[in-house]
Amino acid sequence: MAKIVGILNTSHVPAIGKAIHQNLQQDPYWKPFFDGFPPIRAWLDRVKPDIVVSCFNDHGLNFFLDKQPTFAIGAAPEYRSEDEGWGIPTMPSFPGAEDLSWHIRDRLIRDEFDMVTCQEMLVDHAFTLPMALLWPEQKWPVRSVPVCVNTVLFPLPSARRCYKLGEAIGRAIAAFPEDAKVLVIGSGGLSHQLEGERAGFINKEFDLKFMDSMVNDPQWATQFSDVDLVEQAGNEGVELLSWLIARGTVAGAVKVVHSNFHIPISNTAAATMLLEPV
Amino acid sequence: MAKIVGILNTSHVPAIGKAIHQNLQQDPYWKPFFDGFPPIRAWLDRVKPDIVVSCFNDHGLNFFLDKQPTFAIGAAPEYRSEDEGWGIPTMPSFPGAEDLSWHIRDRLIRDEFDMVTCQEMLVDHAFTLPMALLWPEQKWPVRSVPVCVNTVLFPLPSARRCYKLGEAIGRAIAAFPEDAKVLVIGSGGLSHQLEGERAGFINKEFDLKFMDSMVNDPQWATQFSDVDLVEQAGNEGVELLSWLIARGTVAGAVKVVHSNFHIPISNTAAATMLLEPV
Amino acid sequence: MTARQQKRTIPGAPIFDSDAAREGYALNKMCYSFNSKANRDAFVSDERAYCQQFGLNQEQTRAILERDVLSLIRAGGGVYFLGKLAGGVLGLDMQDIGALQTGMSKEEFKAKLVAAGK
Amino acid sequence: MTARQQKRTIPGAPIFDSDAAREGYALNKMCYSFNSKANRDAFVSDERAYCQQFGLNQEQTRAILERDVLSLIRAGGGVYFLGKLAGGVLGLDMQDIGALQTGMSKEEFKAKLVAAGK
Ligand SMILES: [Fe+3]
Ligand SMILES: [Fe+3]
Repeated sequence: MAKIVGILNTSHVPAIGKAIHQNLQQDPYWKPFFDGFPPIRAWLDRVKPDIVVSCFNDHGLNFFLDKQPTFAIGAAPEYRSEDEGWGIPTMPSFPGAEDLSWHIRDRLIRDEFDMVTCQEMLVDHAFTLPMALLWPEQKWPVRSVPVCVNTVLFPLPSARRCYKLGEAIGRAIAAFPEDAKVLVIGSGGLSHQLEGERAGFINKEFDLKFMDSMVNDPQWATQFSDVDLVEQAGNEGVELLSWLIARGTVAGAVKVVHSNFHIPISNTAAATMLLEPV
Repeated sequence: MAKIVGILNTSHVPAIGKAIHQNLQQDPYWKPFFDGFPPIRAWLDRVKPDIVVSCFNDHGLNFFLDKQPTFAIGAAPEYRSEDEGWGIPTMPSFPGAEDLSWHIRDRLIRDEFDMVTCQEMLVDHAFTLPMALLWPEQKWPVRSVPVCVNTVLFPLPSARRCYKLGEAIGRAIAAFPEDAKVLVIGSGGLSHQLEGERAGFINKEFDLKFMDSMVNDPQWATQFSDVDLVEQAGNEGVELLSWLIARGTVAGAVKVVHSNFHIPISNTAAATMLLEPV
Repeated sequence: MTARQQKRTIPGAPIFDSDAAREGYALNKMCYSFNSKANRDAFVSDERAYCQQFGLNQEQTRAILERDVLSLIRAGGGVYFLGKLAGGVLGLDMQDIGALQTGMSKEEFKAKLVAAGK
Repeated sequence: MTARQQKRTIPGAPIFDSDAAREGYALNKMCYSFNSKANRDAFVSDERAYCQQFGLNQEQTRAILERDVLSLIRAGGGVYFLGKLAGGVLGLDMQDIGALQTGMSKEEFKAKLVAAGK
């Protein structure tokens, strides 16, 4: 039977892609962020997940406002990264975990989540950067299931709805008949705001409380509306919805394997948390 | 305030588009179907709806399996019909009821329906044929809100989920601050099956029971799973899900203004029902 | 693929589910392209080449060339997509398709439909 | 448009909601096209013509030509789409954009970010 072996939540920022490309991991600006990953890679070497279920938000690569999903799931044999207009180099394509994708998709529809099913999907930096941070050689030892949440067009799915989606994904994974170790990724946040007169807004206190809640009160953030989240975490801080989906997949308690928090990377409070079910 | 003045449920079949194009309304084969509409047009002349909310299923024109929604809603200034590969002539474009579209869309997201929002949408015969049957001049005196349900890829949204979507749309319409008379259309069914060794399957008894349930037991069909519906109504009979969405928009009782049922049109049990809230 | 769970089946009523969608993706994508006349014409001018261009496998290509509708469905074709081939490219109506699949003559198939209304 | 309902607003934090999406569709569609290098090059070679091709209105076109980010947002631009213009076409980084919008120098803006971590 499939089993969730860990949850890896992390920020993503296009600039990280360029820093990887330019080998700036030891540069004083970047080091505090990249130093969060060697302990996580040591954990990966030990635990060796087979499949990644990655929860993230598309930034206008695979989806546009002509057909803007609320929730979408990939069910494709592979996922390509592509020019997304930010100058981030593309990566080798990502093999899909098709059996698990379809299994989750079918269960989610039956659980009254109105998923968009994607037999082709381009994945942008929100999907690709966590992968490159976990496996810097960019030879993917895992197959993937991308799960995409709308953070573009308000109203967004509520934090509570996202958590419930995570719970449903968790139930589906637990019911998957194949032996597989699944790592769930949540990609986005934490506090940042790119636009408007308040551009550059960061809320360290909120972020630390949110990170703490992942362990001690996982549904804490579901009290907030989408606009509440903008107020607290900045317009793009709402990407923490992906963390909530990811956290929702594990019903019980989790412990922190490794955690890192650094302000700023680009305009963003950059956080990384590896959690393990206990 | 906006008010639902009627529900018009009808079958759609590509062949109807060709019959309209060839002026076959009085042909003995077609007459029993087209004769269902003059009483409905008399009602339209009297009631004069301002806006149509049309619930239907796309047959692979606007959507493909690369991005297959469960539920989608249009929010565009106009909707074009286009070559859909069946040889049906296109029609003049349909003006969108943008204010109502966005209003419904926003409410549905807050009600935990994971809609796809479409700022552009091509509409196929499932949308266009009921319009042409109601307004044969093809000068549309109404603005439209298209609501699209997946009947392509199983599992489909359950009959219960569709009914609940209808209820949520009904609540949204009731809360719309503009004075507007809304006609809700449900387009699809009734029993038919195009594929497989059982092609040509029609179930008159089920259809009559289903039509009766629209008035006397509107949630009757929500007991059936998608595969139950295939068994009862044939593979494409599942398109009756659009009738359930439409019926769900009116919480109270309805009465039949006019009803028509004829077997066969093409491979389909062709039904038309105009319902009025009481 | 893992062993499929026992699925409920309806005799003679093939369900376009996840397994079918997965197997038939290339076939359905080709049929989806028939929304455009240019593509329909390209298909007609060289059917086999067009199938190759969309990556259809051997069995799907054979079934296309032989108008073997039941095989196309078994190979993952969805009827809403196959319909664009049948109707828009081959000029068949739904009674032709029904007859092809049931082994009836077209007249027999039409009589069956009429009988369903009695 | 009907009178908008009272919306909750956060000072300095424009929300990309239904009203914005509706007003900004052409602008966002243009920015979405910048996923392709050919389109970015076409824009650079004649910015005004490219705006026209996508049906931008006068104010949107002006704001594009003048790199007036705040106006682009007020005219319905979504930041995930505008970012493709700023980053991929104009070569600005997010601190440049932040400085442009807040009236700070880039160094001041960066200092503000660093201060948020203390
Ligand atoms: Fe992001
Ligand atoms: Fe249909």
